[in-house]
Amino acid sequence: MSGMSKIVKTMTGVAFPFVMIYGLYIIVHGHLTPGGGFQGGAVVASACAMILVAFGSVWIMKKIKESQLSILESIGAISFVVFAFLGLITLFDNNGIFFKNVFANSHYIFGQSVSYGSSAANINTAGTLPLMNIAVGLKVIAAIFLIVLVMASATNKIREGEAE
Amino acid sequence: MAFYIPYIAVVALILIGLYAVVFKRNLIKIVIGITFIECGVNLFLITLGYRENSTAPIYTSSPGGIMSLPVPQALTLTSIVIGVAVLALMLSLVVHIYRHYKTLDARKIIGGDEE
Amino acid sequence: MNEILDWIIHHSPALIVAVPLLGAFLTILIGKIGPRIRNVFVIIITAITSFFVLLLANYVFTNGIKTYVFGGSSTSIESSYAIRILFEIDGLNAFIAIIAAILPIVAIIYSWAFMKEHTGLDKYYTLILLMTAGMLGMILTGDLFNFFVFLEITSIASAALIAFYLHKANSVQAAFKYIVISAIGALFLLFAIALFYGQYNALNMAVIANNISFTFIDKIALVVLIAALAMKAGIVPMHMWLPDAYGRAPASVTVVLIGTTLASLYGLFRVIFTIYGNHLFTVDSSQIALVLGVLIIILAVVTIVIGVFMALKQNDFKRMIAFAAIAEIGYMFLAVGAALSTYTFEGSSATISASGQMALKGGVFHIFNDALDVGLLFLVAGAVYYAAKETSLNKLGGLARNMKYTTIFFLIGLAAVSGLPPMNGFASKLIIYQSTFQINPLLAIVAILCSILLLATFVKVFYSVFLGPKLPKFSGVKEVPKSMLIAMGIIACIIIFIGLFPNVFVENIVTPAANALQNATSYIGGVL
Amino acid sequence: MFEWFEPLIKTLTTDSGFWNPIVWGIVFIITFLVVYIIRGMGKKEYKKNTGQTQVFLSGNPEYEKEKMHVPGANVYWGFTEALKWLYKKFDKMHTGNISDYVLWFVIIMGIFLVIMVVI
Repeated sequence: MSGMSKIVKTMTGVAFPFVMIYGLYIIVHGHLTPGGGFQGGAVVASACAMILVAFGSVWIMKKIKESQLSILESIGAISFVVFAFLGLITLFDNNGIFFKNVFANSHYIFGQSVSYGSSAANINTAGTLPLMNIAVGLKVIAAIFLIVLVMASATNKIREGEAE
Repeated sequence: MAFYIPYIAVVALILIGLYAVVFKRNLIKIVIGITFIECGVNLFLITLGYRENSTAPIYTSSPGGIMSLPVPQALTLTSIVIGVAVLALMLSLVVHIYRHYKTLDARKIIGGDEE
Repeated sequence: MNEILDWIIHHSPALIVAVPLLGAFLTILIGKIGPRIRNVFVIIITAITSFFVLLLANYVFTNGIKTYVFGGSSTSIESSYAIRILFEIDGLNAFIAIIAAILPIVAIIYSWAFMKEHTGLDKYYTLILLMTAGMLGMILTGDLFNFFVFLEITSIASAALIAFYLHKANSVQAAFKYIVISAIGALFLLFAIALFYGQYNALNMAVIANNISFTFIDKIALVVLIAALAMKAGIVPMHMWLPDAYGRAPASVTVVLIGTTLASLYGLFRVIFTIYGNHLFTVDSSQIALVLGVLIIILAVVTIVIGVFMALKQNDFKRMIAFAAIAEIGYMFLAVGAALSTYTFEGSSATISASGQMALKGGVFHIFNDALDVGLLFLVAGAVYYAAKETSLNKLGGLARNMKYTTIFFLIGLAAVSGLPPMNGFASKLIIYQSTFQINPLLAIVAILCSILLLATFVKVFYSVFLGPKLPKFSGVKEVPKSMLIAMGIIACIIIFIGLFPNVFVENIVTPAANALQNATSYIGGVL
Repeated sequence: MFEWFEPLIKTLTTDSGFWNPIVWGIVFIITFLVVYIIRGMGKKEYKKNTGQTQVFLSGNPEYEKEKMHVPGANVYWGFTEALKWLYKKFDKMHTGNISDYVLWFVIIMGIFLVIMVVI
């Protein structure tokens, strides 16, 4: 796929950061507002797809390789499973449970307790959940972008094959 | 009566999807039919989650009354995520089928003995 | 040491699914280092998983039901708040999990040499591990929605693996058919789950089984579940995807695919005997059990007959074994249907007759034997393909002169799959014949006749592939590499062991599984 | 000392019969020995490197190896020919078209639904 006109490219450049930031916001605030890893990841990936459509798959394949994306994807998946494994951290005693939320109310990362009653949402709560959201978000961004990229380049190859 | 409209839509979506899968010959249309069935099932799940005059289950400042359990939404979301993966896989297989057979007619893509 | 073991057993339901999942994603990173390290890593991961499965199975067979709740500490649930994800393992799960743990490790050892020439092996191993995780998750889970999710994971991974030979048109179309069939089956499964959720506000199998009252909606759900899961298990006339998928996939993938098919069959048994079991067999509705049993028997007989007759006609090695595999699935289904039709209602609860119980044992036993026998035959077919680059029976011939060990393994598989003594297939088929003869002699006659035809089918394969004069075009054929022989050897050893000592196996492993199948009340009691 | 061996050799009893591979194996070995002894009593007329080792087809010359081997499709030709009417029906069923696969699923679901609703 080759790129589109200059107007489209410019406007994509303007819109891209906003879409990106919005997607990242949805990922990070997954435990407070509707949304989460998948939804935010899909938004970010759609921003990447927008770049793909505007600038063409040939241009983008020079910037980023499939193998890099697939490593990113597996890092996301690994970190999700590792966060689940962290629940087992209390070794040799039966209190540890797979997927247990070890960071909640622990005063470490995302570890503050939620105050009772209606109040402004505190992002520094919910323990493992935001971390898992981020991991899922990473995986979804990489995976959906990879799918779109591979399909775009595949159509390119088919077109070349027909021209021969 | 209005309460039943979503269920009618569910049945209609599933039947339309099945019709497309069974009677349409184009592979892309078959894929679309499967997406229709998926939409119908997702709509069904969402409809089941509705409770009249209920509030969101945020416990800290609940106004009281019944709350609706957000489980169906979670199920639907999971189902959508899986649907995306299946759709991507099916479409990429269709791309490969087109490469081999140069057609998307389901009647012509029937396999057969190894060449 | 004991503490560590106890800890592992306590957490094994989670670890069995999580370890292959983690391994799957680590494989991509480790694949960057080198192929040899990656292969060793994958073998270690599957070996650890199998070890956990064996530990868990041992625990379940001695101590009874084990439950594991994700993210929560109490193992029981209150009926009004049944939304947590819960793994519940009784005799049946543990039994099927053993099969599902043996098959991937064999497949991975086999593919060390079998897949060596291909590229993209990082993804191949990732997908096989994902399939393993999905399969084991399907088997161990106690939650219906979770079952659906794992079913989809398994289907997606296996569809991608069936299309591994992307340069062959037939593999790609087989993969497409498989994913369409899986998607439709899984979506109807989800529809049935939604019907349950709408009625009982629960997704947990035990809670649904406890509350079920067999309303009209439950009947619809039962029909949809039976149809969808039977399609995934390859019951005639919804079996057509199976020869395509089994025949076109790489042999190592096919072995794992057998496991996924059996996992679907397990789901079917779980639905009929546990979810509906409590109502079907404790309330006076033995008529429904009878009708259900007769329907299943009809499907099973059709499955056996069509599977065998189609197998006899095929001229492609792997496609023929695939049809034989369909017939074998029919035997399990026949035994279960026969058992279901013998429910009689006395007092407050229904009981299954003695011959029905025996049939159930035979059917459950045959699940294990079928996986091993058909798996071994597929591995042999893969070995023949590896050595001669040919699967058509019309072109092969005289391979026994060059491939001695493969021929011996094929003979073992032939004897086992067609139920010749002293292989394992004979023991389970004998139980099925004798028990179905007492329920209805016609069933036993059909079963025995089709078994003879199955033998005839494989004699044809034996003649046209391994016997005959030494063909000049196969003069350069050599015995397959060691890793493939080891993989076939492992299965052959298990087959012969079960064949020689069937009673140990039946008493210690099959009987708890068959009892768990009948005992829906204890499954419910494990959670509530 | 051999207590561990005891459960292994137990007989598998079904409710109307039994099966013990060990007994079967012993019988098999004895039969094999008897057959082997009887076979040993025969005359040894076979001579190497003579006309006896050559292929004999009623005096006709030997074909090429490829033609000598009966391919898989021709094995059980009579069986498939006799049951042609059945195989025609089976072939009609296995179209290979994905739509038909799904149609069978719908049909089976419909039949089951009708039967279940009637009861």
